[in-house]
Amino acid sequence: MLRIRLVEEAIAEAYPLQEMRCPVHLSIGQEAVAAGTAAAFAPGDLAMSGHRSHAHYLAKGGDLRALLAELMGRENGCCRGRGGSMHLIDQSVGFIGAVPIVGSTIPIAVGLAFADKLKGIQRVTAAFFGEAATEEGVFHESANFASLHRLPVVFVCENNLYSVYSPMSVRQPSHREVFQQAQGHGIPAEQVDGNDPEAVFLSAKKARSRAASGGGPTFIEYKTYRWREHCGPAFDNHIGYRTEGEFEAWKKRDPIELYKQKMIFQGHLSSIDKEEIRERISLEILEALKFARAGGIPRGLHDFVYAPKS
Amino acid sequence: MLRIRLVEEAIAEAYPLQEMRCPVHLSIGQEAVAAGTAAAFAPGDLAMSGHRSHAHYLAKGGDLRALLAELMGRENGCCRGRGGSMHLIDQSVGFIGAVPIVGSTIPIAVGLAFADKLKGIQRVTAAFFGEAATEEGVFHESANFASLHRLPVVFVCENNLYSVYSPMSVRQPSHREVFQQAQGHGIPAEQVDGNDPEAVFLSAKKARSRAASGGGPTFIEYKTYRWREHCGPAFDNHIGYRTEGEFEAWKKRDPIELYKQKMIFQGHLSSIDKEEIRERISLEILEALKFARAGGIPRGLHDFVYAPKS
Amino acid sequence: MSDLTYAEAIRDGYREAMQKDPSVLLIGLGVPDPKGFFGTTSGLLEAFGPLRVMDMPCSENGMTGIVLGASLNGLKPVLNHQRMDFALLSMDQICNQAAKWSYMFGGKAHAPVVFRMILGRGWGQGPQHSQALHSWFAHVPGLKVVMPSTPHDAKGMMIAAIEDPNPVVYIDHRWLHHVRGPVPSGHYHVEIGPLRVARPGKDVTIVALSYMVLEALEAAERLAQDGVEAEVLDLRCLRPMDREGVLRSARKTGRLVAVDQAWACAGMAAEILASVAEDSQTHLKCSPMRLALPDCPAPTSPVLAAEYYPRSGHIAAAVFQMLGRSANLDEVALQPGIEYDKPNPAFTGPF
Amino acid sequence: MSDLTYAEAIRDGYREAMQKDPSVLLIGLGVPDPKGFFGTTSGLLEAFGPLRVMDMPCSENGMTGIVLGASLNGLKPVLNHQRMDFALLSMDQICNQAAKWSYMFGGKAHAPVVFRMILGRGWGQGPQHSQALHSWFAHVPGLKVVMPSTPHDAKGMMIAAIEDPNPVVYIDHRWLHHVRGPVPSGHYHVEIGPLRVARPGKDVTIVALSYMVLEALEAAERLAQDGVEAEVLDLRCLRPMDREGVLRSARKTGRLVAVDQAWACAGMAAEILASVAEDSQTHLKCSPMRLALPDCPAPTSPVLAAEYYPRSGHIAAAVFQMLGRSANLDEVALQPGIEYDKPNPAFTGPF
Ligand SMILES: Cc1ncc(C[n+]2csc(CCOP(=O)(O)OP(=O)(O)O)c2C)c(N)n1
Ligand SMILES: Cc1ncc(C[n+]2csc(CCOP(=O)(O)OP(=O)(O)O)c2C)c(N)n1
Ligand SMILES: [Mg+2]
Ligand SMILES: [Mg+2]
Repeated sequence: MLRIRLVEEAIAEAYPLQEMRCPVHLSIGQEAVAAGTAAAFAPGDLAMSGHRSHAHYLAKGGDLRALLAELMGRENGCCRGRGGSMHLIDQSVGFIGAVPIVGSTIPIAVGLAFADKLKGIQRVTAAFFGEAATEEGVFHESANFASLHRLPVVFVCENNLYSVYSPMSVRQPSHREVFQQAQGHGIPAEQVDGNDPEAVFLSAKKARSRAASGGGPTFIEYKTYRWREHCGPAFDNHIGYRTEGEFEAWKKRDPIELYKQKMIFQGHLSSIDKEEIRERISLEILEALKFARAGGIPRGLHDFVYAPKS
Repeated sequence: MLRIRLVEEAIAEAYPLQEMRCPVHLSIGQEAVAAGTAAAFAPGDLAMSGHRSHAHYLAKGGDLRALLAELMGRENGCCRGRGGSMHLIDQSVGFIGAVPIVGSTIPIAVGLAFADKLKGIQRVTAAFFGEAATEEGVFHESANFASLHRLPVVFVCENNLYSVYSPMSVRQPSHREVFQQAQGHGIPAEQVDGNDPEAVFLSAKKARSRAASGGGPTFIEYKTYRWREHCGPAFDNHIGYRTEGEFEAWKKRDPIELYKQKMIFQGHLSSIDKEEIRERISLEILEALKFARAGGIPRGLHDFVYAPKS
Repeated sequence: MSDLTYAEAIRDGYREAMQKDPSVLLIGLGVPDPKGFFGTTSGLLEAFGPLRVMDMPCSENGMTGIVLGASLNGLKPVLNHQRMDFALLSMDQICNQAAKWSYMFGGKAHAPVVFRMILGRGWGQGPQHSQALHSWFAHVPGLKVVMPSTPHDAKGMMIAAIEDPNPVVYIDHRWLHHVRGPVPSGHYHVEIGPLRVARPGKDVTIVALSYMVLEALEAAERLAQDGVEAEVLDLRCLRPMDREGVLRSARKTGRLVAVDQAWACAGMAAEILASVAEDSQTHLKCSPMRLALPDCPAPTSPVLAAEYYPRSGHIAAAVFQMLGRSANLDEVALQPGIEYDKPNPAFTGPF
Repeated sequence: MSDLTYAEAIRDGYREAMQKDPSVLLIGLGVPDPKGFFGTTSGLLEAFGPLRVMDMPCSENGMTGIVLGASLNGLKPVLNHQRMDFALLSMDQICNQAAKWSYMFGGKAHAPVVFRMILGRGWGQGPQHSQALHSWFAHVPGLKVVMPSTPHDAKGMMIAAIEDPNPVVYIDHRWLHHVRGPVPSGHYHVEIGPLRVARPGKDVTIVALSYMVLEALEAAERLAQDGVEAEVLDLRCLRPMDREGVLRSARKTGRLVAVDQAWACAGMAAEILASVAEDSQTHLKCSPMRLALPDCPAPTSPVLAAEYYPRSGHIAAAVFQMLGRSANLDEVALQPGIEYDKPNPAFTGPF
């Protein structure tokens, strides 16, 4: 969690330097979902995400250096600079891809699970998306198919209350919860505190074992909150689509602070280790930024349009 | 009901003459849904349908002569011959249109209700579709929006167990019912015997008053059965996608036969009236066929692509 | 080598590819149906079982994403649409996702998936069951697009499409399904790229697509009666498109007609004319012509539908006009009539 | 007459249409947002209230059907997409339904609806946020398609589109939003059809679309320095397309260049070349040229993105080449560089 937080903050800090010339959707405030689910899933499992995917990519073990290099459009980026922040991939750790068309990776993730089931591969796929993605019909088409074939997939929905500047009230009926849509497809679903990494871990663990044991898909709605602007490095509570008060209330429930306190209280963590961890991560980030800046400029506009002749 | 049945049978009979050179999706066996809902709705209400729309068009009061003329591709058809069986319209009675892309009229019907609500017009819209249309994401997008804005629309789903030759088992999970998908959107929904016109009437009446009184949408799943082939005039139980036994069991529950017996038993109908009614309808159909055959051949390939300059 | 219908040739293509590679999977609405998806899948369910010849929910966009995902995870799926019109629901998955998968991830992954779409026509298919929007797909880099016109190519290109590491849009015209022709037995590829010279000639180049190749050949017959030797090119592949092949022929004959059963504006006929026009080495003796659909949706009424489609007579008439020959147009141009709304006399509808 | 940005001009067009007709409704993701949908809706929520300036769920296909239905029931909705790429989810409702509504029902009903789509470019918009697929819509009868390039036309065409009884696809390029120009006050139409002669000339005809008109005018400036008088045509409407206007100019200059920020294959540049080629009255002095996007998706990396887009220098260079003038290409062609991935120096990202 802390690592994700520090990476995102480093990106926010570096962004004004204009080296990262692409949209960035930061996960600050929502780290517990990525961290908790990653801990619950196996390294061999697969994952896909959408526009806000840095946290999912990192939690799954995605290469930090390749992430930052990609944001800088360098040849050593995870997409060789062709994709940018909105297109992340690291197949070596099972992160199969993220794209910014809302909802569009959901069926693709279900397709991964479909192939695993047909081939008898024991593996679970996690599909990460925001609550607005459930407004796309393709989510429902994917849920129906996953339910029909009892596919080993877990639908991980981060409900941060907004789609860009649009609150839930203009997008979804208030008289039903997001997760209930999945129940309509016969999929076990629940709502969980997305700022409590342990609650996230436990619910994800349950869902994963259901999937792994042939029990089919699960849908989990994690309630959480995005701290900064939808796209970009800044805070934007002042522009009027949400209140400073709402933000402050959620900030008090900072997943990292809460968890840290708990660990210290339980004696798992001393403030000394804490500092050590921080420093280790900061160092790693500095080196990753160096790596990224040292990356070559992409050449070959027409490369990769098609697979090389085999 | 009887009128719909006799019209559809007349079409089936005439079809081999090759005058009706277009796909026809007959409603024989499913008449009770169209008849029962039509009785429950007001003449001023609106309706839309899909590929299997003859019954809905007729029950809403659509012009029989214009229907048959359209099937024959004549200038006096309801679409001036441009549409054929899969594109029916009679705005004079509030039948706003039917098109054969599965599910595609559902959002359009919701849009009619949306406009009525915005303009404060007291009117309810009925969207007719088959159970396979709930597999299209656009159904869910439409349901979410109707639920969000509490729109005066009733979703009328005829579950006849098949989509062309495909049974439910290859399309939807058996561990949830079709209507439960609507509940996931916070929409009141129920399953009703679609071969019992009175049950259809009562459920539709309830749904209509809910919509009319600002209570928002309702989804009703009517269980029913298509007697003949998906598209065309023949019976096709022999080709193997369903059993003769299944067909026979449903045929015993012929909505028209059942209702007739009941009426006679209750003394509302004597076998004499019965014959009279039959003859009256048959005569009407004969005249409509004459009207259709007398229709002119459409000219002007390029007419109607755009609205006339106003 | 055996004599098969186009539909049987597709089925054989499927069978060869499925026998060779267990990761090949057929899916689509009605793919395992009793009528064998217009005869193009007959017997395959029995041969390969329900896990490789699958039906699906009526969810075009979702299923397109699902087969894309499966193709990223070791399978080679073929998604079958009974009409191209239905695939409009899945343009995001086909063009935003599948077409760009390799490029946007810097070549780290590829999507070996086939999107098969059937073009409807006649017998009241009308505005929403007979669209031919192949130029849309040809417009998009990252896709390959094929439209075979012979049983030989139908099989060889299907196998090539399935075994191609890239997403391929495979388009077959409903009116070709009953056409017979020689088909090699066994496994073979028809390369995705080169066009086919369907008939050599020296007076005029007629570039045609899909079913229109048959109309063009019929026109060439008619023209030959008056001593006009038309060269008929079966474009066969829209992306990549064999521009060199078109130019070679156009340079030889100096005259060009493009025939496409699709709308003209920004269609493939436009691309063919533009490709020749912009080539500084090619000089035509007269203005090239496009024979395409009238600029309106497909009407349902058989009489209007018959007027709607360009036929061999119109092609012949166009060529005569180009040559300044006062051929009697009424004589060459077939009269429109309702019998023109069906592929063959045996057909009694509905599709 | 006042000096406004293109974005302000669209907003004024909205305001005029909404003031005149209470049935006009704006809807789309973020339409009432604090930033005024890139400034094109600023102040309208306050002026017309939340029932006429509406947000919506993230359901492009469903919402397209819903506004279509509303347009059949007395409203005149404008559905706004922040990127054209998102509209790919709604091709069924736009092209199967709205485009055919009048025709398939024999003219019994019409759909006065506007689908507005913004074209993204630069600052890492990349493969899925910068597609320009306007030729797809131009291909489809039943739609009207406009791409204004000036604030004057942006307003007048928006009003004309909203008041048109047919479905209109209105396309505005993100890089035009900040461009200033004179805009008449009050209510006026710019007719959907005729092209605009952006700059008269006699030596070469440059037909450009949307933002590319600005690049073409810059190129014309450069050409003028060497005494070459280029006529720049702002096509402005793709459907209906003003073919006569293009032919008139091409006949006069005898040279043709089509400039489109879109893929070449079966694109609008192809349509322009084909329309001129097939006209027997028009004879060009040399082969016409297409300046379009390279045949690959849009890369995100700013360096590649800068190479990706044709700019004024490339247009000028192409014309010199056409004239056989040995102009120093390096000198006229702007060097690619990362600064070319943003519309104006003030911009610091993200979009
Ligand atoms: C199909 C589509 N429609 C609209 C957009 C524009 N868009 C980008 S991110 C976003 C917000 C999505 O909200 P949510 O799914 O809740 O994710 P969050 O940003 O809150 O994490 C939208 C609407 C898009 N990228 N794709
Ligand atoms: C989007 C789309 N996909 C596929 C089809 C082909 N098709 C025509 S009717 C039909 C069956 C639909 O089944 P259902 O909705 O249950 O209606 P029913 O025919 O049973 O009355 C299908 C799949 C279509 N017309 N549109
Ligand atoms: Mg959100
Ligand atoms: Mg059904």
